[in-house]
Amino acid sequence: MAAIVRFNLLTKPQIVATLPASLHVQRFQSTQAPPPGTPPPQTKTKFGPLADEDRIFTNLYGRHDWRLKGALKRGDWYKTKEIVLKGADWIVNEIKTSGLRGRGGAGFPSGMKWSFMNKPGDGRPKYLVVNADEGEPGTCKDREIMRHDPHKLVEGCLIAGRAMGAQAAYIYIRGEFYNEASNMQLAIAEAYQAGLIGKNACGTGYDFDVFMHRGAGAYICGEETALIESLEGKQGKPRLKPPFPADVGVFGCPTTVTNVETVAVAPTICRRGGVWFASFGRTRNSGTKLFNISGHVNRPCTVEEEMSIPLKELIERHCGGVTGGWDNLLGVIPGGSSTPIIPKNVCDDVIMDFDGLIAAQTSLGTAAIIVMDKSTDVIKAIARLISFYKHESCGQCTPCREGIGWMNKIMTRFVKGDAQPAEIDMLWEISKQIEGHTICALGDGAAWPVQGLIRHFRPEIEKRMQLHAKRVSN
Amino acid sequence: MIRAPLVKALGALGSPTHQMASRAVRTSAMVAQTPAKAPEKIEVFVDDIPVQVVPGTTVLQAAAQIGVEIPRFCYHERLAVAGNCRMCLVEVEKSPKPVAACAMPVMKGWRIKTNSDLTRKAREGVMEFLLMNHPLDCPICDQGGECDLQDQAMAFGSDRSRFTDINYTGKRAVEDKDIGPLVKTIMTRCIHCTRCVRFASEIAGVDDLGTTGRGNDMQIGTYVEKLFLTELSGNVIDLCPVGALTNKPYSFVARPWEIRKVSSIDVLDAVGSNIVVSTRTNEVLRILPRENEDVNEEWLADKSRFACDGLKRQRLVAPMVRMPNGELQAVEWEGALIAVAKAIKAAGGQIAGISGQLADLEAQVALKDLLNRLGSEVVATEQGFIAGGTDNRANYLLNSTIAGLEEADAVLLVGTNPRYEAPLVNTRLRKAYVHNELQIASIGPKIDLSYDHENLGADAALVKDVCSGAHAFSKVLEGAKKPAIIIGADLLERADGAAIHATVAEYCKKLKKPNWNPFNVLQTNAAQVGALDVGYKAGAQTAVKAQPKVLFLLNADAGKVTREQLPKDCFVVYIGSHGDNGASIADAVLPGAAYTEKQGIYVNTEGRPQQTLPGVSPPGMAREDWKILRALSEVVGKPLPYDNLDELRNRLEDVAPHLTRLGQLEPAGDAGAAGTISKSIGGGAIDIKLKELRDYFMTDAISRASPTMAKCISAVNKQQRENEAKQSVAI
Amino acid sequence: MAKFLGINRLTKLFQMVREAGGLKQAYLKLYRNDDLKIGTLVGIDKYGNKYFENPYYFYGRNRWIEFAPHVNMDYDGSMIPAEWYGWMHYKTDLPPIRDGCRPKYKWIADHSENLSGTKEAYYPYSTTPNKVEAWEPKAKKQ
Amino acid sequence: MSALRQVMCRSTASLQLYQANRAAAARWASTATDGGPLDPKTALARPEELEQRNKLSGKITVPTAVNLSPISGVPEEHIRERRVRIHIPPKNAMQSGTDNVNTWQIEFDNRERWENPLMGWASSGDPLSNMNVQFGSPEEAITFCERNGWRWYVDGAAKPKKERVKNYGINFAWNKRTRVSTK
Repeated sequence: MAAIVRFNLLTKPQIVATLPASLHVQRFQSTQAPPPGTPPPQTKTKFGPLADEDRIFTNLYGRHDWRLKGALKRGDWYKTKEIVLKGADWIVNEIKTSGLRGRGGAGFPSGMKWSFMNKPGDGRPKYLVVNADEGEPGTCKDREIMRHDPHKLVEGCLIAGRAMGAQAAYIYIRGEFYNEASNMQLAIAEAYQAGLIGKNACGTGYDFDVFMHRGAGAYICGEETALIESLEGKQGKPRLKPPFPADVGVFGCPTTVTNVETVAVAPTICRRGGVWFASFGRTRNSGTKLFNISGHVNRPCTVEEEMSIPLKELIERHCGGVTGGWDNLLGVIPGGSSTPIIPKNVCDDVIMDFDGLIAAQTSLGTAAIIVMDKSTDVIKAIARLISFYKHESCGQCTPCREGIGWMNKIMTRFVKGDAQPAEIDMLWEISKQIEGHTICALGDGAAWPVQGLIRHFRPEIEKRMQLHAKRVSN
Repeated sequence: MIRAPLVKALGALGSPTHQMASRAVRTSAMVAQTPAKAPEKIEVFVDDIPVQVVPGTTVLQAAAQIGVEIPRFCYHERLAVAGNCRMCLVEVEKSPKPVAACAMPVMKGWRIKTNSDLTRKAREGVMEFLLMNHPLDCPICDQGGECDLQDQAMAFGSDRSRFTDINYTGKRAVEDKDIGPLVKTIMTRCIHCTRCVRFASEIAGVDDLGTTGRGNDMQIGTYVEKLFLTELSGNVIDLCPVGALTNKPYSFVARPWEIRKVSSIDVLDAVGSNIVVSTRTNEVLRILPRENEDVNEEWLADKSRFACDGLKRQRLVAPMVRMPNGELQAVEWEGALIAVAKAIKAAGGQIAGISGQLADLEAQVALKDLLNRLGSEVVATEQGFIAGGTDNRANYLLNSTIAGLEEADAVLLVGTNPRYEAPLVNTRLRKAYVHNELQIASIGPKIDLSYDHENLGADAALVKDVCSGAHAFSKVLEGAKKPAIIIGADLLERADGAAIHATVAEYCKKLKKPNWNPFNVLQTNAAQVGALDVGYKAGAQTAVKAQPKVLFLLNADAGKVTREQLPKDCFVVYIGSHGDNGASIADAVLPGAAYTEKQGIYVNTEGRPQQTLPGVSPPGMAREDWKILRALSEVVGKPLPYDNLDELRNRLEDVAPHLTRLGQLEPAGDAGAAGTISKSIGGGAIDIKLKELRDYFMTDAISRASPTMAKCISAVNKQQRENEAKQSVAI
Repeated sequence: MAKFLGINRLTKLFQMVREAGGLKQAYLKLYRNDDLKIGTLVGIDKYGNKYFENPYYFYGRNRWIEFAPHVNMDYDGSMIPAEWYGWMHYKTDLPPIRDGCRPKYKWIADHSENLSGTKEAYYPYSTTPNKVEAWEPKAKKQ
Repeated sequence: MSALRQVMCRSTASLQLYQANRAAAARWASTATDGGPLDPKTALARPEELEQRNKLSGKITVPTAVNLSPISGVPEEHIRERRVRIHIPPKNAMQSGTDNVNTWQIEFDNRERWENPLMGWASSGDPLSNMNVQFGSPEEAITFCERNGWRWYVDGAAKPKKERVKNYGINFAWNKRTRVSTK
């Protein structure tokens, strides 16, 4: 769920933010001095591969010690005290300069999001909630962080918490992540013992607690408001917005919910500078990113790469290529199960970043790339995804509860071809009736795979219907 | 302002939009007349009509201000916002997707389009999804004809179904749940609006209902199998926008277009809830609440709603006279009236009258007039009250008013259980508890009030403690902006009732605030306040003490008078609708009309007179009570000076003018008896009659005759037995 | 000539009176049946009704019944049993006594006349209980 | 509602009549409040002006009380004995729609009904029981009743809706009892 792109939730300034980059650049060039927190203009034209010294997650594969000792060796908790002492504004500015966008799927600029929390308080405590409920099919980046580099997250919690003046961080971890949860818990305990968090964290005089909460295995709890509900001990059913969590969040207090990766990269950004981070990837898509490549590739992997790397290069370089060669590629789901599929001709030259994939009518999501070669029954694959969404719909609001069940029924028949060609248009309309009409983005996330399928593989569906009709008439 | 004549002209032309437009103009004209009064209001545009609203108003409310009704299922104005049905999606200009009108607060300058293509498309889509799994059983559904889903499907839905999967996999089906003898569930019809869940937890205060399961398998239910037992359970029937929760006793009885509706008043408790009586072929079929912001809001307690089948049982349908063999035998009216008249003549002025729980004000006035003409002054109410306290009206009223209790911030309950004595007063207290941070304490036995409260103890001496200002809760009361003390009417029947009353009244003078009277007596009998207002004395013993030769029992069924207390030759005349305690001891029974059969005034516990209207005619030979008394007066030879209801009410106006201003409240002054009362509070435990739900269902002649109420009691008992069995297994 | 003078009618009248069994009998018959006819006796049913036929009268009046004497003036068209009904109404020309094909079963019910308007008439009654249940004083009396 | 009636009930003459009647006709009849939209032009105009305007509009206002009962053909029993209740129809508690509860209605006193013994249908001997006329304001209804010679009383007044601000956020408030516990 963490991957569900929340375009629908963007407020007006954010919509401005998603305008083409060139516009922005021009505007800022015309003014003399850009305000603090403006990312520097990008000069590179070729992106990737990422050099080893620029990797943030240096223990992604668990080859080194994940405990405090190993983490210190890798540079975690280095000068954390100084960063914390520099204050909230400095951290937020640095994050803004880095151009970091949320890694959970929606890609909301993190610096701006964190700055929403710095409104004058009304006596309520503030909370940071880390969304570690990584349930999106295909996504496996947060678990790597929590299993092999938990201290990055703990340190990130402290820095992000400081940036928004939070009292405590809640890490809501997916219930199925047992090992991750136990490593994480150990890391938190180590940090407490070392005085890095807790009362007078890192000796800064700042009190900060980190708690971990294990979920009970509902995909919907990865939606931020559902996560808040679940954290409060209620059924994980999303809330309407407004009020946004920054106003009324967990336990009724201002809250920011952020993805694990977003929080975990924050310390490194603060240490090496936002400008360093902004030097990767295209403007407004800057930074490094964990890509999870699964499916029909020779070596599926999770890898940290530079943003804006072409998809083909990513697959060829890190995964040993598509099984049976690039020409055997059928399509790719580029950002976790809720993003629309793109066929091979689009994959040939698509760039893996937020804007590049939006141009291809899909989205970066969590950057969980699911590769399908020509042996795939793409209709069945999408039908399976819909059945997943049907199972995971919370049932609170009508379009999602009823609509996805209906889509699932239709898709099941499409797999066999037991349907009329007119029903393809009907399915498209149904998916449009769900999209944008629900409380949370799960409805959108269920509608998009179907839309992607119809957009690119309509002849495939029709062929199957004809075959079935022939079979029945014989 | 400029538009007004134009609109009127349109209306004259018979334009269909006339009403809506005129309402719109009315609102805008009103706003225009008072521009400076509310400067904080913001302006939004609903369908291009400007509306001034207070900040925080939702889109739906803003539209409602100019009479534009946005369709909804989950939204209810008396419940919390849920925003889950998505029916109220409307387009807002410059917003990429439709917004949920019920939850979205308006922003300045928003242009809301309630009838644009996008809006209609969104509604149609949601409607299609709702109907997808909704069974097509309208022909056998009790909600048919008054179903929101039906209405809105007609208005906003598509004209055909695209759900081709009905031919492959079919629709969802859900097993029905047994949640009690009052509410029937057909869960397949449920559209998951969660109104019932929110009602149960917010208004009724029992977290019994909730959702289980996820997605398409979500179900509304009670988590574990149990009954939804609360005194307000019937309201979920009204709230349910479809036929998932229907009225069990009323199931398959009638269709809404067959029935006639009569606006009336409920008399089974002293709240005076406004009701609509649904009748067909001279039969009361069901009772629904009627909206009255000042009394019952939109709710109705279960007894008032479901005891209406008691109107068809145990009825007195013919006059009866006790024969020499000691048996009551049905006779003609003439014979009965002559028998009573003979007894009256023989009594020579030694006559008394007792008015019971369900007597209407007209009959009470007629009885009093008749007895006065016959030379007797002994008329009393069946329920007791403090001696000499009936001169001051404030002594026996709920002076803070029912609606006023909503604003209270500290309440002390003395010897009363409002949850069962007046459920709709309790909902107000609960409302204040939820929305107004009300602090409540009670003196009396430990009871469950559906909200947290502090039980100070059961000792009557505590009243003195609190009222002397020494108790900890006194500080709370004294510090409150609107404190209130509510005394149970039953408590004042105690020997030291007068002392308690005087102590509290004295203390309330101290607590008094401008426009706020903290002294309250919570009556339980619908007839009590009216009787005291027209000069009845309190307490059946007043009449018994007079040792009358003829005793009139006007609906007096509580069993407070027994044959043994009366002189041997006392001739007891019962006038009433039901054969119960009163009729059993009577020598002559004159069948009267029940509250659905007569036009009568009842005064509720806050002193608000309201009238019932006849929905059906009295069964058999039964007649309206005051007409019986009028006829009797003729036979006795002392005719009463009124021949019809208007004349009787003119007489009533002479006696108590405030009681003919129906629906209006006459503020009473300070409580306190005229003479000083030297008696002190005796101490001893305070008891409450209605402690548990099972005590609630049968409190008067009508509910005692009701089979549905009997079923409720057995359901409560059964649930308790099961719980006990489970507990013993667990141990 | 006789025809012209109406004498043949007169003779017919005398014949009728004779057949009826005298002037008094003829008067009684006329009083009872409002008619005096002569005809052949086709048959008598088991209730004592006599059926006559005379093709001299035009169709529709050429078959008639004389009800059994014991019913006196209280006769009614519905006293004609079902087997004779067909003959009387020209559904068949074969009177039942001469028609051997008519089925005769043991279970065929005896004919009964229409009792509407008499004391024995059928009155429908409601099987539903009263809507209002009256109070029984004895139930409460100790 | 014909244009004529609109003019009729707006005219000052009949309004005065109504006020006079309010005191005399039925002493305890509830006083009605004017809920209808007031045309400011009409409200501010002088009587002569009003008369002139009415003349120009081609409609005639009869300034005296009109009693149609002698020619209406309604049996005398149904004029003398009947009382008309003028009220706003209550909203059906089972439904949330409010479209048919914004008018004023007249309703006659309820008379006996019975079940037809043959078919079980509802029978009534009251020809006026089904007369369901809707009016825009109580004054219109009163005028109508008076012209027909019926005694009337106004039951209930149009109360302005209570304004309550609904807030979704309080379901999750941290310090209020409005916090939702179940769902």
